[in-house]
Amino acid sequence: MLKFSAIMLDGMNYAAWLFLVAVGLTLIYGVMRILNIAHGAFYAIGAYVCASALGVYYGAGLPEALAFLAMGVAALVAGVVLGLAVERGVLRFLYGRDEVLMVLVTYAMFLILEDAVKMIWGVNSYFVYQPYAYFGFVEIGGLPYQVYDLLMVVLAVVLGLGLWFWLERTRMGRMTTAVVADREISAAMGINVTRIFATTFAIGTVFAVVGGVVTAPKIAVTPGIGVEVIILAFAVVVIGGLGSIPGAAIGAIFAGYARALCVHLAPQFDLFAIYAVMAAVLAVRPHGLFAKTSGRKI
Amino acid sequence: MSRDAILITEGLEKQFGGVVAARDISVAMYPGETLAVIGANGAGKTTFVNMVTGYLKPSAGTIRFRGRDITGMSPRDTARSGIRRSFQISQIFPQLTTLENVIIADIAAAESGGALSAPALTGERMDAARAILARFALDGFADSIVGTLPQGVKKQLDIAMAAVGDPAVILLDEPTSGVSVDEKIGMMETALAPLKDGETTLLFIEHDMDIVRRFAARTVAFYEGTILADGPTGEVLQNDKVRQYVIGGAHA
Amino acid sequence: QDSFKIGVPVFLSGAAAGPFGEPEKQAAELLFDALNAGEVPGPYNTVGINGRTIEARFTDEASDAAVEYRNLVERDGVDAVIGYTSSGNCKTVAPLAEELETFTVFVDCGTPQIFEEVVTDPKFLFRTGPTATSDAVGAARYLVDSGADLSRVAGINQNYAWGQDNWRDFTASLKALDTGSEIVSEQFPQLGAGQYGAEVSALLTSSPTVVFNSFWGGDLEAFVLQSAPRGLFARSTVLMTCGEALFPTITKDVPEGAIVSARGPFSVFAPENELSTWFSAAYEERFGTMATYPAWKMAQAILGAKAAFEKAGEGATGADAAAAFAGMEFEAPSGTVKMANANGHQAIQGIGFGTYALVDGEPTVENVKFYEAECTSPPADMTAAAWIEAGFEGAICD
Amino acid sequence: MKTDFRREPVYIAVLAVLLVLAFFLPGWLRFLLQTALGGGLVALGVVLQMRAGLVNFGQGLYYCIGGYTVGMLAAKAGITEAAILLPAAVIAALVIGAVLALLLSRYREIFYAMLSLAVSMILYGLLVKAAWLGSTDGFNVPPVSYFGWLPDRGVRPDIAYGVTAVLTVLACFLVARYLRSGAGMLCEAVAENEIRLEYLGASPRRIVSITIVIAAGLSGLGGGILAISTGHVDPSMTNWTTSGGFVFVALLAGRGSTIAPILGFFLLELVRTYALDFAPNAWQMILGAVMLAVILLLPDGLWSLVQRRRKT
Amino acid sequence: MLEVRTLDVAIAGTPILRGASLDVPPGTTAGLIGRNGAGKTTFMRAVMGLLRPEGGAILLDERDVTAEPAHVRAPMGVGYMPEDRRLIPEFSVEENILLPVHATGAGVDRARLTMIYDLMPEIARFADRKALALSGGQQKLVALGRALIVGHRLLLLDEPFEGVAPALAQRLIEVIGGLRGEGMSVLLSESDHVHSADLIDELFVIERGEITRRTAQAA
Ligand SMILES: Nc1ncnc2c1ncn2[C@@H]1O[C@H](COP(=O)(O)OP(=O)(O)OP(=O)(O)O)[C@@H](O)[C@H]1O
Ligand SMILES: Nc1ncnc2c1ncn2[C@@H]1O[C@H](COP(=O)(O)OP(=O)(O)OP(=O)(O)O)[C@@H](O)[C@H]1O
Ligand SMILES: [Mg+2]
Ligand SMILES: [Mg+2]
Repeated sequence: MLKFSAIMLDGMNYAAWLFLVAVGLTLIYGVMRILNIAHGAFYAIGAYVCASALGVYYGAGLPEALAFLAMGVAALVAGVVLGLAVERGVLRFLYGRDEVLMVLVTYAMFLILEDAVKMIWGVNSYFVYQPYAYFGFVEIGGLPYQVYDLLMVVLAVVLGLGLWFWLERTRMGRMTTAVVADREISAAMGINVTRIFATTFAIGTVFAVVGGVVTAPKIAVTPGIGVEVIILAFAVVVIGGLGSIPGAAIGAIFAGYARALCVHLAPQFDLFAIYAVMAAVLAVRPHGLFAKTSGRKI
Repeated sequence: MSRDAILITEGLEKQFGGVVAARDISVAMYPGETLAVIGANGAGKTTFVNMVTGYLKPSAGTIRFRGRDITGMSPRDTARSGIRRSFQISQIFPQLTTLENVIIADIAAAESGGALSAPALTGERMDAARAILARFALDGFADSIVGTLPQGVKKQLDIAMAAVGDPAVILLDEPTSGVSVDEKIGMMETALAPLKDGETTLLFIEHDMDIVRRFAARTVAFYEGTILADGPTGEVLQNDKVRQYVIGGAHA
Repeated sequence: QDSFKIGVPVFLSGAAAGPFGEPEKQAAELLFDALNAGEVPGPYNTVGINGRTIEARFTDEASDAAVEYRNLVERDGVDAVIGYTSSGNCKTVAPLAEELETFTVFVDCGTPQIFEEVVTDPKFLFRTGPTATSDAVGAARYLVDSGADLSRVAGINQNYAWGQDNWRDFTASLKALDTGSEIVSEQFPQLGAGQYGAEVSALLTSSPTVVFNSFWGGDLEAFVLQSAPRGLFARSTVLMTCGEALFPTITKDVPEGAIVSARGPFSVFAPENELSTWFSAAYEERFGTMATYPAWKMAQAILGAKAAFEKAGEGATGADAAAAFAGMEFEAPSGTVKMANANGHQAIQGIGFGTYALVDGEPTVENVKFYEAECTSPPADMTAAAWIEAGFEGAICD
Repeated sequence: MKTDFRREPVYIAVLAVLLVLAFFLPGWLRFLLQTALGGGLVALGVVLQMRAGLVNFGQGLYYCIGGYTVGMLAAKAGITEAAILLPAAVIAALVIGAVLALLLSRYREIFYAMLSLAVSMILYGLLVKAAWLGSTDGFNVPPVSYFGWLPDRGVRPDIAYGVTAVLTVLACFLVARYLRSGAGMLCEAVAENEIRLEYLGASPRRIVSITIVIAAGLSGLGGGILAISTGHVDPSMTNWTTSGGFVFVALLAGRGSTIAPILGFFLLELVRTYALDFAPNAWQMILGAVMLAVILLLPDGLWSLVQRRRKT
Repeated sequence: MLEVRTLDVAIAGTPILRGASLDVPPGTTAGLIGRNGAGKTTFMRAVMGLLRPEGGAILLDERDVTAEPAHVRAPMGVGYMPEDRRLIPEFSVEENILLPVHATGAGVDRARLTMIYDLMPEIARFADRKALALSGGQQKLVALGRALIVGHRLLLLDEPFEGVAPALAQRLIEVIGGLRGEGMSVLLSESDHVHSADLIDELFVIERGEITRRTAQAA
């Protein structure tokens, strides 16, 4: 029984984290058809920015409760600046090129950013554990659980719903769908494609950065944290169906619970559980769970 | 007609959700004849061709080719058994040259999957491909990348590819749409003449009644998924319902 | 006279760069500069190596090991290679060192296989640090000796060779010591996973009395940050073989009482002598942080090489030095290092364990117990696994 | 013409001459070339699939299978004869390739990439768990004999290089033959318009399967060569970063010739080595910048330089 | 309304339009006639800003839009119907028609939508079906509807009657003719003006990328 509630909680917690780090990836792919490997670097930068920002914040002796506000601001600023810099600085010159080529472009960006991070922050770890400890823990069915982790689930749900609402229910979202389907005709119909791309990329980047920012207080912020994340995020997004926000949520839940089940019941399979889930899902539904129907061809 | 039909459909039906795209479509095609299909937009003409060539599986009804039931066969198998088609939106290999397009058609027709080690680009095959291009008056474009060619040329190439391997039945979906008016007749002539050399049975979908009159002895008119009229072209085009729903009063 | 070129492959990128690459590189820089200036305390107070100034060539270990090793030797013509942290890289490089006949010292890489399987008849290859076997054996002994309740034991180790070997040796050691422990949970999260919520839950729900952990680097820190607030350390005795690395990083967040080691007589477990005092002071002064055990291991590898080349005499080739080095004993900040195993190519050293404590805000260890090399390392003629299996046959402990 | 590979023998002859000349390169450089030849074969396998519009982000799978087959036979079963090991590596990869082709040939575009990645990562997970194979550390491969002759340490590298070079050229020849065949020519058609191809009577799945299997065999050979060259195999061979490198080389090189990815891989390794030498702290950045520059400036890959020259 | 001066456009290095000039005064319907490959589509696309001209100028309502991005045209009341339809497959028919309205942020003009549905009752019938399911000709109608909804000032119709059944084509011609009364300008391309002879005030013939003016009567 204790084990069961632990699995439920752990799965949910891990799923929330996976969703946060993956949703930006699926958004950018969905709109721009760019499978953005640099997403991992954005995540890492988010973690570093959080570490630095909180370092300065606490250094100035400001109240601990408002540190979360500082984290939010840092995420927003860093995400927008970084996203726009990459999109305006590099990607826009490559629009319309092959999807695979874009993967490699972002891979190159990833390598460059990784070393840039190393140059800015060095190779030593950064720690900002105060926010993680701030809320303390609660016992759920005898299992102590960090409140911060539970709040992360709330954050994932709120941000996910917000993004979904933006995409499905707002004019901007509809325009985005049109741009996905046909960039050129969308422009001819009066959509400012450049702005949609820049906005989407910035939002996607903000999500990656948010992922890093909220994770930073739990971990040692070190070089290499981005590599692990990117491949997990890929798996999540592919399970759910590339480009679908609800898909990313379902993918995250699948992967999160697969991991939780493994950890509790068969720890030796942890490493490839997520790939096995991905392979199994793709074998049954070749385009992921929430894949979009493609148009009539002839 | 005295001869046995080569292709017969009986009571074909196709529904997409609530939309009935075809209902009780029974048509017989006879060897060597040329048949036009006309109809309003969305009448089910393309759906009919899609069913015959195996792209869509009919919800009901049967399709018989040379007496054999081919209902539900895959496009590949219908193609291999001798039914070929061209497309409303030309289906070609856009990044390749015109010559390569035809060569590929030839390899696919000759070896299905392609042999593994024998060189495919034999002199013989090159000559054959060039001959096909010449037959369809495409030789001027042999080395152009197909994607950059005008619509009309793409259409013609699409037909040329369908004709590779001398199939028994060819179905052309709007072969002249996108082709300029003064070229339409010329194009139909270049496209059909080589096909008519043999015993090829030909069906084409068309919106231009001049073309229909000129090239088809028999016409089938579709409306809302059903056959409105089927008979000699002259009669069908005079049919009141056909005039009302398809051709329109003034233009006929 | 031309300089003495040393190739130094250490991690400059990736997750191991911070915890290993950086201290190793810094220690190497410190020693090379001090040696060139003749400032290292005796017996190393002569300039450079055999009077030749040392010139370092650092390369990133996180690249193709075989290719980079050849580049160092064949392209750059180094006189010696001192480095390597990853066991996988060591395995790749070991036969190459013999093939290219180049004096090579492995600084770290825990796997005992190097001389047990990969190069069984070494000539040019040395390892100046102890293998990981002593970590696990020492850990088991310390737990028993400190009277910990070993009835329910859990392990959380990284899912790769290092973590798996550590856990295997540790559980085998428990068996050899006849503790009658029940293994209640074995967690193997992926290297660099960073998120241990589920693992911690699994550990908590299996209510272990002892938790064994061989994490290093960011994983170790993340594990402590995520498990301590949830009370894992309060509910169980947690032992971290690489725990000393936490001292300069998350000083305040390591729960007091956690059992730590420095994987040998390094850092807080180092003996007091002139070399160790000089090293830790000079390191801290130059880099503003305490020297963690990888720095100590690098220092001792370099000093070992110097001792070997100088024993072989002026103008010594790599082969001469290698011959001189085999079976040698040399002084290091960690005390006297005996090249005792693998025909004198593998060092054996003791290991200390203790509990973490903060005294006046300074991290330190209490309840220290030190095991001599002969107690935690297999004898020269036995493999680690067989030795543990045989109940530490021939071990000399006091 | 994209599908015309009739000039291929000339290019392969050029490659052969280059490889003979390279025999006299300094040891480290020749070794770099030798490992690059193994990797180049894998990249060539990626290129073959790319011609059919498929990007394999898990080609390292077969590379790893080739390497481990050689490694396990040599180190665990005591068979150290290259004339057995290398064919075994190829066959093992071919068999796995054939089995996976049944599944993978149904997938296209990014889904093919992701599924192949997943499969290769499953193998990675399995190998990491296999303590008897050294887990992440992998294990070492003893020196091999050639038709019963075990060369001395002194000439071993020369022989290994010679064998690698000969096998590479041979593999290129076989691939060129395949490229000129019907199945090879139809790949381009699969990438461009499967519906048309089906309607011409050909089976895209069959063509894709053949490609997958051939690419697997090549990669198996590459892995086998690497195992013999470096004397070490480990699971990183099937990690996605390794596969990503192959994809990069494939794109960088372009698909104009069998020798392009082989030379491309060597170039990449050179860039990597010199970047490491020049800036050990920022070599990834240099590598990334070079990648970006190539993508921006040479959209059709390096081989387009050769082709452009030919056209003008 | 539309004035194009000596437009030069090249695709992949090949010059396609050479000094093409044309003007469509307010309230007139102009035909751009040319054989396959003459450059009609290229011209339309250049006017829409989908291709960058190498020389010349494009003026809409006296405003020089040559260097402006494509999306500024729709808010100026320009409706475009591409030759190859280009609907958004996952949108419903009505969403497709309303796309430019949503894009420009203008409120939905119900009256105009009703007008379009009246004009083409067949699309009203399948207004809530997804565009991806439609037949070729049906898509063409939707694309026309989409152009009409924003095209208050200028309509650019690229081969609008191609693939449309004759009965329907006739009706469309009548309606487009009726738009003249509202002061709208229309430029429609065709390979021949058989369909639109009665409709056209001004006739331009394009040949190998060069445009010459004919009077409608003379042609
Ligand atoms: N991507 C391209 N690369 C090179 N040439 C191109 C490209 N696209 C079009 N062309 C050429 O530009 C010329 C004009 O094409 P365009 O489509 O404008 O003609 P059109 O008059 O609309 O013909 P159609 O009646 O077939 O629609 C044609 O000769 C065509 O081959
Ligand atoms: N895949 C599909 N899903 C749903 N409905 C479809 C599908 N394909 C066709 N339809 C519907 O079936 C009907 C017939 O379509 P079809 O394409 O056969 O028309 P058509 O006669 O070829 O018209 P056109 O002259 O415009 O090409 C149309 O109403 C169309 O919307
Ligand atoms: Mg149709
Ligand atoms: Mg056109």
